[in-house]
Amino acid sequence: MQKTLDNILSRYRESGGNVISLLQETQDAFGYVPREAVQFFSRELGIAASKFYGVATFYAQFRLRPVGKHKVTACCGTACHVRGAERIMSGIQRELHVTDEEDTTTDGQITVEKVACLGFCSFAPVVLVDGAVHGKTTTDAVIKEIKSLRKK
Amino acid sequence: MTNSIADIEGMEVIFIIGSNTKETHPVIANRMIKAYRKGAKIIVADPRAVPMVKFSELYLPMRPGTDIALLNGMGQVIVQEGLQNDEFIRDKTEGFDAWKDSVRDFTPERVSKLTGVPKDDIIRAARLYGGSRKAGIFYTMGITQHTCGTDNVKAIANLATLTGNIGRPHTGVNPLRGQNNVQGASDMACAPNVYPGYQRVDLPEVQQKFEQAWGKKLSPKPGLTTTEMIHAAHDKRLKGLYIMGENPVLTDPNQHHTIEALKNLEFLVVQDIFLTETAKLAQVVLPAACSYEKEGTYTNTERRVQRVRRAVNAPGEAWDDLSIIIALSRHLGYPMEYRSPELVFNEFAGLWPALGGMTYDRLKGRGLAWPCPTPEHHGTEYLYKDGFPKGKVPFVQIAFKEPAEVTSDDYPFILTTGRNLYQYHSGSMSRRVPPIEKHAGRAYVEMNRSDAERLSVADGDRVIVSSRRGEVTIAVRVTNQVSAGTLFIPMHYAEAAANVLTNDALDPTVKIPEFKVCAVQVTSAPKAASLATGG
Amino acid sequence: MASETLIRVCMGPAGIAAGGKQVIEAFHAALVDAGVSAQVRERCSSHQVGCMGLCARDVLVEVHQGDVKTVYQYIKPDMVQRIVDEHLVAGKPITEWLVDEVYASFYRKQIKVVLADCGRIDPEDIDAYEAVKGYEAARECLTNRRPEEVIEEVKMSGLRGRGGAGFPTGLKWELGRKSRGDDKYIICNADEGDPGAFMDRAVIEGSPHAVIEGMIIGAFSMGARNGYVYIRAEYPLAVERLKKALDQARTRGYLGKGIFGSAFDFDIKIKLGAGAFVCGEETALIASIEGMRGMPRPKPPFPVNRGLWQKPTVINNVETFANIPAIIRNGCGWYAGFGTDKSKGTKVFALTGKIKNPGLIEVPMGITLREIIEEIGGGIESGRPFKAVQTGGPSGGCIPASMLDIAVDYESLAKVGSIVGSGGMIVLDADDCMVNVAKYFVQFTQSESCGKCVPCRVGTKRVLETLERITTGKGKEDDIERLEKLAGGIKAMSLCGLGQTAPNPVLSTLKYFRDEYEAHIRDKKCPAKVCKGLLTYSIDEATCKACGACLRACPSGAVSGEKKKPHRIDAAKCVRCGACFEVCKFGSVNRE
Amino acid sequence: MAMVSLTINGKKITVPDDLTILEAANRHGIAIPNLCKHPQLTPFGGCRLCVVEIKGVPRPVASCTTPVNEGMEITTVTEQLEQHRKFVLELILSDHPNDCMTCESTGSCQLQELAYTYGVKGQEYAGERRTYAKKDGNPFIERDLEKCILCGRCVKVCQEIQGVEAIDFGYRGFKSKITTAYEDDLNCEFCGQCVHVCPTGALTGKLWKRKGRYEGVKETDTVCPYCGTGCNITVHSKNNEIIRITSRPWTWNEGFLCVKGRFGYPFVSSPDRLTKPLIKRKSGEFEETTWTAALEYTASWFRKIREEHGPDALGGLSSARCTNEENYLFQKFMRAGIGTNNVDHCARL
Repeated sequence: MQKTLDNILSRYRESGGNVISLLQETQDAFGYVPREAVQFFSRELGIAASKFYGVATFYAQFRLRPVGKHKVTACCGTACHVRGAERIMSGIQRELHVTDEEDTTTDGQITVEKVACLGFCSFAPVVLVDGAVHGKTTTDAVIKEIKSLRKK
Repeated sequence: MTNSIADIEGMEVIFIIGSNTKETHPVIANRMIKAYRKGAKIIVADPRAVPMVKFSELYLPMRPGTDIALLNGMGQVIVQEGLQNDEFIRDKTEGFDAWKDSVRDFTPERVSKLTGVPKDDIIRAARLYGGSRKAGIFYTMGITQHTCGTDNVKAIANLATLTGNIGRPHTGVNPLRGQNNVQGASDMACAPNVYPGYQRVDLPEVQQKFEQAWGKKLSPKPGLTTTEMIHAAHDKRLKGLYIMGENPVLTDPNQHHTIEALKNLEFLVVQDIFLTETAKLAQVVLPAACSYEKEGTYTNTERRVQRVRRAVNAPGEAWDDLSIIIALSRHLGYPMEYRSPELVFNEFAGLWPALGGMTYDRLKGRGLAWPCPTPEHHGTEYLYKDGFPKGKVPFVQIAFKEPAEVTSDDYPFILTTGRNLYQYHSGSMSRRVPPIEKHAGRAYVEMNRSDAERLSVADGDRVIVSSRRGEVTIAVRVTNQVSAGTLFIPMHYAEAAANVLTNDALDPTVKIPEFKVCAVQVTSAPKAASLATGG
Repeated sequence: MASETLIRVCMGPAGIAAGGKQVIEAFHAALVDAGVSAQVRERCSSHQVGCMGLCARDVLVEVHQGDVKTVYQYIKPDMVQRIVDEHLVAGKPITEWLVDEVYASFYRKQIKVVLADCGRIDPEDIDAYEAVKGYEAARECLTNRRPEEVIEEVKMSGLRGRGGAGFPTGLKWELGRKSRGDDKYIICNADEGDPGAFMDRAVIEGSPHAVIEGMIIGAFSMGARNGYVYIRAEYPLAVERLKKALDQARTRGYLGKGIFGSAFDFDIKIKLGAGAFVCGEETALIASIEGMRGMPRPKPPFPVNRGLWQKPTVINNVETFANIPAIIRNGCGWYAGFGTDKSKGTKVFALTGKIKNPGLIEVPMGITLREIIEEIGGGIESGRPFKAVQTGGPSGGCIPASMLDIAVDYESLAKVGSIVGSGGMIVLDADDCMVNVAKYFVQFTQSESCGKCVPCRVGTKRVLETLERITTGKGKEDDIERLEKLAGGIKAMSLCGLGQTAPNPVLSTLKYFRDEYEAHIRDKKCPAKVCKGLLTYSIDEATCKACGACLRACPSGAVSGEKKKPHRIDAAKCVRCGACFEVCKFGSVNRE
Repeated sequence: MAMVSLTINGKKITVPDDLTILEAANRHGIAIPNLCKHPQLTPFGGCRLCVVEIKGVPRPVASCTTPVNEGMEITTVTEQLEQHRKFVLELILSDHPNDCMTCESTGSCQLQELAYTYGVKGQEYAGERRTYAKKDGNPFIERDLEKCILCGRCVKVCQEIQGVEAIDFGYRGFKSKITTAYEDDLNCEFCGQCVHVCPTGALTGKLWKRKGRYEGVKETDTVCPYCGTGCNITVHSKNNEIIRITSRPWTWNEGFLCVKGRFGYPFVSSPDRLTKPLIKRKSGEFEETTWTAALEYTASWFRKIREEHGPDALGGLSSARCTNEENYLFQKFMRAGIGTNNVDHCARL
């Protein structure tokens, strides 16, 4: 971890550090924002850790807990909403025993996230499974896909 | 301080040397931070990366005890680059040319070697300070508590004089006083060579004035300073000592020596609010009132005389110090009768023109900064507006000297001491504040990460720090706040008192001990010792 | 000749999702097998652009033979062989797979300015852009015109900010030019946060150079040397294409020092948004670029005077910039020829919802809603009655069927309580509950509220709570009045546009669909049968085939039944999730 | 600096052009209600209470952030504005515990005072309140985030004045809260500046708890006994016990203190305090005695040494913690009473 952090830091030391960019790179590297990363950047750049935390909790993109091996992202944009996104989301959550807050299965395999809009509106409702787009989908179809993920 | 605290907000450059302002004068640091937010550039010169460094444009991590080299070096660069204030030098100073010659060999290269500060940073600091006409210098004991403390202060004054950064708003030479009424105690002449208002005891006309006022024949012979008194007691030349509200056992250097000295006295009376380490050695202990329990005035670091008011009554039979002195004087046969502190105030206000215009009534509200010679005068927010007391300000040639004690193979670390944010002085007050004790109740020695690794000690491990004068067992705090080779121990903790280790070598002029530099060694503490000394 | 045959396969994200990649691979294989030489190219950009809005019919495949273009729809990999065999080899197009009449009517009333190049050129190839006169406008401005002249041209075109507020673009640039300071910034807002809108994404994915060119012209006009594109991280393809485009432009010297040989220096950086709708607000966007929480600050000072890093800053959205090159090339008069008196030009909309032809469209301002929905959109997909159209997203409102003939422009939509907004247009039919729609948007704004000011932070929460009450059958008689009071207060007192417009979906539905609210509150019924809490499920014993699907689907054990015996639902255990209703293949589950 | 003329509530005033409307109004004795603005801090603009109407501007504007302009015609009180303010107060109170009966800040709470002024009870828009189970375990500052109205003053003072940045806004929307990094216990300089600027009972001193609010509380303006800065403090006492220390915003230290000044008072009531004169017996033990006995014993020793060894065999150490009056009298005692100049204090230590 330290090596990755040093690496990220080296690109920001000169410019003084943009908190969002730092967090984005950290999350790209680890899938979430580890506490140690924030403490490290805070110490090295003299940016208060509280600021990192404030930013990390403000933006929907950032996760403070590790992410599952697989990621299911349900679009909850308007077009998807009127085509039943909510039902699909709650169906997935029910199946995997996760909630909005506890969004990762206990075995750490799958994380289920909502996203405001993916821009696939004409394909609503849309769910991403590990980045692959599933348009005009149903709860059953997504669950089937998830089950096949687990077998992998 | 020549200038006021509020004045800081308008400064362009703030040069902090030998002051951990954020921890020892937090509210003054607030003003500096406000100035910083308005664009002021802050330079911090300190062996430790003190918290103000966070706000600094430039941090000069100097070796302890090399202030003169740094200051002279900055002066040299300022002259070299023509940043000096020629008009000010011509009109208001003397001795410039000789001084200029004296700093000629303080080149950035040489100063860099002496101080450990990179050459370019010395030049940058000089340009920043010298380039501004709204620049203030701030210092505390980091400057004065050296065998060369007086010279350090003069070297600072030289810089201010060189740039004319004195006698105007947002400038000045600003020592930050460490205790609530150090300024007042000095003003009131609790000093062996002067009467109140810095009027010398060895001047016949002054002596006459005070003999008249006090109705008593007075000694023309300057007395002994604190440290000299301790030495004299040790040598049994001093037989009796009256200590009011002081705890020299913890606050004086070379603790073992101090305790021996006090034990050698025939009679010691201590007047305090607690049974301090010093009071325990006394024959008589007189219970006093604390600050919240009495009336009077304090004078703060910006010379502001402010009213102190009683909020609660002293416990039990404790008396305020004024009443005790009055009663003791009566018993001694020199009655001094005052019905109130105000009458005492009026007496000394009448003896020192700088306070001549002050009365308790006028001190309501925000108080007044001296000099305030007449009832119409509004006090003096900054000094030397209308010139300097001796006419022209002299440039003083200062030679660089190494500290009295330097590192050796046996004592390879330099120890420096000071305060932390939470505790205060000997801790007799702050250590009896439960939340403070909970948060900052453990003694520690700060050690650089690389030293810790070399000695294989981890954060929280206990070590023995020893000097030629004594040793303490203490927990290590691994930090990059101190540089490699330097240690820092806060002075507050009796169980691991820094002053067991410190050197009682004195500055020859003002007799201030060299708390800030002594040589020590570090060994790891045996487990048994850890247990014995506990928390 | 075979070599003149060009096959384009839609490879936007949706194209990929529909199997575009496999379709291409199938073509390659089939062509080799058949010994036919044809060039197979990705139908470039994003799905919306690639299929010109008709991505619902993906995978679309175009076969170009000389000037003849044939378009197939709904192509799957296993259909490729037949296209090769019959069309390419035998020369007989497969008529039943061709796009139908809808394809033509979809485009008939559209006018493409912003989207002109989208789908026509390869967005990853700067030569393709230059081949359609790309960068000519910027070159012209930088080498032949003074900034003031460019500003005048833009002012005269009547172009107004396409991000939602409709502030005249030329005027904004003029203010930016007049604002004092050496360091000025120009920002392209590509943080398309409106849920249900994808116009900006389509433009960047389809023609990134047009946006860059627009920014160069804007920067030149106001005197900015630094630009940023603030773009959603959720649009990875758009980010990638934009990065490529910037690199290409830099290589050609269209960005950097001395652009087009002029004395003008300008470059653009990309900043990724991190997921906050409020960052569409200018001051929040600036805070976000600075790396801070996206909390809006009060205006004045306006960004044009004190924006990014406290320097003068002009912010325009993607579509606005994409309009600029065409305006400069064709002149302000040409552009002003489209649209209405006060709303000039064209506007891109994302037409979605219960519409037959969802997609991305560009229409002249002033076109009627009816034309968009019935002609371009092809009407309601399900055949159920059209109920309303929601425009402007969370800041907009719902326009009822009775007002279908109003013109789509800034003024007309505002008059009926909605806005043009960034261009989301969601069509709702009889199966949509308007209270639920309002609740959806308030839920959105509530969760996206930055939390800084009281009216938005607490007020929208109270609105949401009230709507939740109403939609679960706990509504009280005075709740409508309460909603109106809250909405009024929030509108008047909120700090930024997000809060000031957050009540719009509630207010407009209250205005046009008050009866639905009343039905929820008084009768405890959801007329559209959407609100879970107001529905009851039962099984029609006569038609139940006892297949057990509902029993297995029920998460709460409310369904009981044995083989060959009609199942039953225990109302006390039912959580009203509707799972049984969905899985029943025989329509035996009643929902009321 | 340029001056501009404008009217507020019909009153024509001329002010420097770098003021906000709120500052201009305050300078001319016109009060505008507000909660998030603090005179020493940059404006925030979140509470929306300070809205005013400006002629020609369609919506009410926040006076704390809007700069004055030549010719502005401003109205600070209209029925509409008062309605708006009531609305905001209703909303704030709908997410506030409203347990003033037991709140430490009752009587010194700006929110309470505004609610009182506007007659707002917080019932109209009752709904979910933020609740937090976790308590901050730091020893100095009680953080009751349920009472927090998110005015941001604490965040600003911690950043702008103290430069510590221990806290910041976290999360967003209704879930917003002021938080430390990772919601750990506060670990800062504990200056209590945040407590000082908090307009509600969200931030209070842990030492204050249940000690007294205003009934029977005496306030004494005096000077801090710690470092040489000499900050002005106000000691609140009840039944001869110090119950809290504050500093008034108009003091030269602007109401700012440090951890010692604000929270360092409990030593006063320490059981270790000396309450009677002590004399050491031959055994080495201290024994309580009377003042007369202690003073006479001391005086007799001074006399004895002076007679046997001369006055310079005696010395006095005075204290930088005592008052000017005491120091003056101490050296006068040593010089005139004893007859020696052996008198010093700890300035150098």
